[in-house]
Amino acid sequence: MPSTRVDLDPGELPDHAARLLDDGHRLALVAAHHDDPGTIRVVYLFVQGPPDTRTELHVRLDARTPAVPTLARLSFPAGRFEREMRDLHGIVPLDHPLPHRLVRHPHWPRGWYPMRPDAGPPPEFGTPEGPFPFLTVEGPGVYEIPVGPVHAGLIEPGHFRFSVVGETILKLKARLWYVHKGIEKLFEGREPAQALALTERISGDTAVGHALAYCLAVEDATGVQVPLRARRARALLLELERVHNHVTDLGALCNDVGHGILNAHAWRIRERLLRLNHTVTGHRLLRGGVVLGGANLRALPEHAELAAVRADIRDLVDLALGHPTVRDRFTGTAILSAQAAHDLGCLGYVARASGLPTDARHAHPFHDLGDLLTTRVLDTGDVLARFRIRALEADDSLTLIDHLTTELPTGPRVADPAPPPHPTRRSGVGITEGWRGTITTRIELAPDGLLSRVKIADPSFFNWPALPIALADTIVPDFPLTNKSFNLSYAGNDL
Amino acid sequence: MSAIAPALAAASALAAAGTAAGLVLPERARPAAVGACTAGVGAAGLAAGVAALGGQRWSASLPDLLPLAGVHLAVDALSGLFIAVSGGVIVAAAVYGIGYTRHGLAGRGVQAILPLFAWTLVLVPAGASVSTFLLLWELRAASSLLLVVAEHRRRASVREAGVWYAVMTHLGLVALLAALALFAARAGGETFAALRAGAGGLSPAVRGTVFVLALLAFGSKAGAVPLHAWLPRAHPEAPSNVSALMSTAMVNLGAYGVIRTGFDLLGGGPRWWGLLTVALGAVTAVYGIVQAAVATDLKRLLAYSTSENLGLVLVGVGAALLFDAGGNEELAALALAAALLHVVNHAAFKALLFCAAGSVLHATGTRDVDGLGGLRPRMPVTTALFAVGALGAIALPPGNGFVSEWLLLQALIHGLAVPGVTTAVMLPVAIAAIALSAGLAAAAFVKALGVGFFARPRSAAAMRAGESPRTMLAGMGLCAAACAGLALLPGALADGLGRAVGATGTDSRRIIIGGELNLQLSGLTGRLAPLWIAVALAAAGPPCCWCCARSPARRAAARPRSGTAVPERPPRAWSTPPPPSPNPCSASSTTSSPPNRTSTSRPCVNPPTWSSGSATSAKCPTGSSTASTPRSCDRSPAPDGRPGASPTAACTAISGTASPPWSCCSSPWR
Amino acid sequence: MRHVDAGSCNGCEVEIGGAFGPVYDAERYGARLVASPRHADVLLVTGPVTRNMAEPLRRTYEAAPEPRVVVAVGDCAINCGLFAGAYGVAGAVADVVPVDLEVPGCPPEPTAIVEALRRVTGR
Amino acid sequence: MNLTGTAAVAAQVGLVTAGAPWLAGLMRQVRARLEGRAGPGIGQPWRDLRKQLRKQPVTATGTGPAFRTAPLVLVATALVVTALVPLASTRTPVSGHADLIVVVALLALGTVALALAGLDTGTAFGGMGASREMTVAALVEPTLLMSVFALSIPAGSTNLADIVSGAVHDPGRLATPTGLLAAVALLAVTVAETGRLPVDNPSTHLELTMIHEAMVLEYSGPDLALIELGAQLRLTVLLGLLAALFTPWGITTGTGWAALALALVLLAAKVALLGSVLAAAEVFLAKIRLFRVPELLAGASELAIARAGFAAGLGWAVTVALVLVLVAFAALTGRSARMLLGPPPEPATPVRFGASVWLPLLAGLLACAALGITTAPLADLLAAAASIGGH
Repeated sequence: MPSTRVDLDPGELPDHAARLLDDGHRLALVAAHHDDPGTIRVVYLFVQGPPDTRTELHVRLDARTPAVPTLARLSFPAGRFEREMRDLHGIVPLDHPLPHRLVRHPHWPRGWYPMRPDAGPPPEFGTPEGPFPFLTVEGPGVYEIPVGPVHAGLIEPGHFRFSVVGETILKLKARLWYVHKGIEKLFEGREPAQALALTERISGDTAVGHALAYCLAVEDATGVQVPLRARRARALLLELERVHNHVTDLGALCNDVGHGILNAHAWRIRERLLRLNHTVTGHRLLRGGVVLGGANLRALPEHAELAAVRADIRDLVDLALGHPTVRDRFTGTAILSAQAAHDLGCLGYVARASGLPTDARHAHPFHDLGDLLTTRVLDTGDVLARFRIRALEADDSLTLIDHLTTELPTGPRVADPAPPPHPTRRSGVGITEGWRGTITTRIELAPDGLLSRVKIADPSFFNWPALPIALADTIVPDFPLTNKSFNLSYAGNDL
Repeated sequence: MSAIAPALAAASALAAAGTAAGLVLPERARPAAVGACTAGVGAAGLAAGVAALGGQRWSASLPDLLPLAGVHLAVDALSGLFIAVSGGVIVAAAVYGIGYTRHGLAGRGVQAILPLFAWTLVLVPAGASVSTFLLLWELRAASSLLLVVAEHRRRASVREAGVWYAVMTHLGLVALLAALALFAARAGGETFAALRAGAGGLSPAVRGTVFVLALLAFGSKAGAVPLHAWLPRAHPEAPSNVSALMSTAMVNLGAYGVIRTGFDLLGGGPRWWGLLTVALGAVTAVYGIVQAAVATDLKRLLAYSTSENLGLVLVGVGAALLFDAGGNEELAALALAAALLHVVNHAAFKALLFCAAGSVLHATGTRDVDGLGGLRPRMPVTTALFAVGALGAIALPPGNGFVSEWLLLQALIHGLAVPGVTTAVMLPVAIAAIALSAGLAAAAFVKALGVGFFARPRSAAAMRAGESPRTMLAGMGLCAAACAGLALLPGALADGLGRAVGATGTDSRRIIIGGELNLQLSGLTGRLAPLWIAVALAAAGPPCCWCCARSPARRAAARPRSGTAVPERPPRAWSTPPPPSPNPCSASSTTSSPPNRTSTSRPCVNPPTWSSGSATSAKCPTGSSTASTPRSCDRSPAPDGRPGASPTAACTAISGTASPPWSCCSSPWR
Repeated sequence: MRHVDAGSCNGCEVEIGGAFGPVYDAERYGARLVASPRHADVLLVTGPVTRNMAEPLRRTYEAAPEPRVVVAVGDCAINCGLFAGAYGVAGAVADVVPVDLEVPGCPPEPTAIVEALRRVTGR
Repeated sequence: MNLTGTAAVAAQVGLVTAGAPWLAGLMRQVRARLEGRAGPGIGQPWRDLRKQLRKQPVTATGTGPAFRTAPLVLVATALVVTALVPLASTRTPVSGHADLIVVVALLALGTVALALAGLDTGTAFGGMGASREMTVAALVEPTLLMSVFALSIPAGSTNLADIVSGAVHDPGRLATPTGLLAAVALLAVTVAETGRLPVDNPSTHLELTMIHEAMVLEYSGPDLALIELGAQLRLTVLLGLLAALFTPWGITTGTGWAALALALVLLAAKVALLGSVLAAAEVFLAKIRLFRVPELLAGASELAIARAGFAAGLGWAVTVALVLVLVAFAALTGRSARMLLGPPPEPATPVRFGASVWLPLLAGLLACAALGITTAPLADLLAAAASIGGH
């Protein structure tokens, strides 16, 4: 599905963007490109669906003084994309309401923008733990609790600074980007096929999601048509990944309220699913399943196995919701209102638990699932809603897998990759519904077929600001439960 | 010849000398001289009290001194106990006062009145006629009022506290005057002896009225709930040595009054007297300690703790009245002995706590616990002394508070043997109240000690704190010694308590057998050996650290490795990075956000410029607001009317700028 | 046992979680995740050490009392794996803290992790 | 100074000190087995303690004596309580001093010392843990003392030795409702005091949810070993106390050596059984929200009804209802108190109740207690009923 391209100069950008946002478009990503030494081209990708429409606004800037009027007041995610672009490319958003660093921590060298072609090797890093401008909340009885970045248990690094009175959280500031490795820079100049392995390691538990988005983008750029069987195999892999991640979260949520036995059972079911993944693609995290132009399945899951897993999951959910203490801990904890979710541009189950029906399988389908696809939406927006939405989605995914397995012919190599791509267009966009939410990837190919730019927007990038909002007047002991109910990816957000 | 008379005479002479010294001497020498004289008054009082407790009795009447009524003084074991307690506390407070009043409080007025106030505290229990008692009572009230308002020039709140104090004490005086006048009129005589004689002839209605009025008057002085309002206001504002005196000696007089009128003069009464007193005491105890648990002003916390402890004393007295009405003399004696022992214990540890709070105020200039912190390294001796006082206040074994609370609980538990529905219902409620107040006292004092003294300083004042002068430490040392003595050897007091209880007219067979090591309840089964408990704790400790010291790793660590000093690691586990800003994130954690203050929190958060469209956002939201102020910026639509495009609701919570965007750090876009 | 994610893509976390789960049950051999580095003897470090996580890793290492063991889990921890050369990566785990045991694999199987833990606990 | 008495105390302290880690190991093993895990084996706590003793102590800067002495106070108070409580025999040299109030106070002293140490570290978690621990302790104390009161009535004294020997001679004495309630109260207190589910989750890693564990985050090496030993000792002693009070069979009141040995064996068996039952029950419990803990120690539903009433604007109706409740309560206590506690009529011959009388009473009581904690089967019915109401 090619995207319509509109070339603008910086002045016209705000009005054009405002019109697109009015028509119901969503800002999917903002990417800066250094085509030639003199100019920097910024691409604003707006998407809407169904029907699947994509609009790219291309703005050319002078490389010496790159500046672009801010869209922060029109769309909140735009503000964060602009801050990230400022940190990595040096493009200054004019009149930005919150001109602070987002990606680079204080000890990163000044004036050095890593994504610029002429950036060169990183100069000397300062002493860490410089003054991060945490907003200190004063007042009688208010005290601060710093947590992280190294946590007990198996949690990725992030620093949370709470301002608390008694036990009620007044304000939470999350400081992320601890695992920022600069992956987008690694893509430049690589063969598309060779870069596939890197996309599978952006966020380990979303290997299929990111790989699929990347492959769709490359196929969009090179005009490769993926056969029906491969598309079915890809849909199958996507749902398999969704199931095993949801099961883990169901168990982890029960564990965070002290009900350890359900977590033990959840891990038993997950282990069964990981071994199923291994039989299907040869890797426990489904790596190597999605390849450019097709999919690579070694075997298909049996229906008996799927039925057994479905029964186990339903038992787990009934046990959890039947336990009065567990249900009481979930109900009414950390409510994210629909309005706040809409304003922040939340995606995935976080949005669907607060009443927003966003689903890329419906809006930007790469394979028509027909009436089998039911997008589940709940409206209470509390931890209970996020728990139940995962249970429902896991169940639906198992139904989809059942259906897809019957349609796919048996045999070891189910869908061989299509003929080698021949470059017709120089850029492509891939949108897919990972298990955490909509993943958008935009790539650009150099004339020699190598990758010149890859921009990835993980749903966690949109959902992270929603966590402090949901924590309004929640008590401190409920924060770990809320954080696990969101279960946002740090690696996907930090890139 | 009894030693009481010369002792009291010496006390009066020294008081006069002290007052004179206060008026005459130059400012520099005045605190030392007045301190010495007041200490003398205290010592004399202590001598008189101990002599009275030893069994000696003394009475005198000077008809010509006070026109019409004349002055009648009498000292028996009961008043002896209170005189001894007052004397002891005066000695400690006087020694403490020398260092405390050196700067700012060395004014002529304050120094002159202090010995007078001490003198009245010693003499009030000796009053033996209505007019003498009332005269001394009013003299004490007036002198303490003048001392409370000593620092009114420095703080406006002192004046307000002074007004509260004056009004409440004089309301109490009116009630007392009415009670004693009615009693004297009906009993046909003015001296306490006449009152005792005439008490039998009073109609129950009159006896009831006299008792209730007396209970109200003395209850208000003891900080009982309905009339306690002055205590948490006056004590914190008074200079610390005065508030130490007030919170121990003066408040005890309230308890003395209730015992004197209830038992001695009226000779006991119907069952409902006891119930009323127990109920009043229980409610006071629980209310006082709940307020103390949430108070963040150190001296206000101690004042509420005083009202709690006096509540416990009233419960003991009430229980004694109840048992007396039920005809069970032995239990009544036990309950009264428990109440009197608690009076002594409370005086000891409360004086120590107030003096320690005073030296903290002296060193840091602030009483707010949230603003303190980090005083242990800066004021080690004061912290240790405060800890000893706190140990006594939370009524746990090695402390002295535990002994009297144990005795009180024994009395109440054994009280169930007394038949009757009311005792069967009232005693469990009283026990629950005592237990709850003990639990909450533990929470309050852990907060005071932990948040106030430990961890790191949370304000510049706490940073600058230094150890207090030697005289103050000496004063506190005396109290600490008294606490330790009472904690380990309560048995020594046993026979003194027996005589004091006997003086109130109840059968005083030896209710407590005071072996030098432990407390034995005669006739009832119950033994407590605080000394043995302390010895056992001390004995159990060392073997544990021996078995760790022996472990190889510790020896390995003892040898400094490659130049690093003995491994004092860098600050704390990484899971809590050391706060960068000098004003470290405070570790204060009040158990619950204080309910009694108007605005639980009014964080001064500047709404960021996201919502620049709406000009309503003031720089710092004023007025009381709920805890989630930062999200209160209104959800005004974006400037050009598009609904919800710019999520103002979301704005503040995410990352509000501390101030206008460019000024917070030199140039954010580095 | 204390887990430090020094830049991992959270694939290794999935497998370490599996290792401590009921199926592979590392606790059977006495390995238990504890609440504070002070209680820990072993640091499980995953992922290439990013520039932002170098200092936290160093401090966690110093907060753990002697004798302590550092286990580098996954290829990224051993040699930065596919992220070698990225501008945000400061180096492998061995460049920041002394490593005692390495568990190769991307991500290593839970059985491999449990095997490594058994060699640490000696059971 | 009878020899067997001293031997009893020494054996008792030795057994409890050695047995505490085994008990903790047993409880963890039971829980692991129920969760389908193999579990580290019963001896793991001892291995942990031995390892911690050999590790090097690392203390945070700025901590004072409170931080260093807290482990010693915790273990010392636990050891003294172990010596005092008549777990094996009631005729020991110290049984005269074994006053239940002293035992309760000593345990509270351990908690206070640990809370002060938590505050002394100056970390946010230490402060939070300390404030939560003291709040729970402040509510545990009245419950504990009320159960002490209930237990001391039949024995006429708070001395543990008398209570236990009384119970040994007349086991029926504690089967009364007050005895049962005291048992439930003591069990709830044991759970709250030693930081087990549903009050606190000992095996959690989430610092923000901890109560007991948060205070000891800064300890390492031998200090940590002492803290863990102390916590295990307290759990063992409390369970031993429960066993001694409510299942006193086997505790010797004489001075026979054989009886003493039997008592020790029975003590170990009883405590092990009680511990594993507690661990098994824990598997099916979850950690209730922090502010529910007080409600666990006090009834919850009335408060909710009143709150709903006021919230629905029916303030006047609720106040009237509350007043009526007060009147009813006063009348009820007045009548029943006179019946139960009033002076006995002269020609009263003691009436022996058959099982048919107190069994239904007991069942009703158990049902109330169960409903107080969990309404598992009724949850859906209640929800359905509410939904029928169309809210």
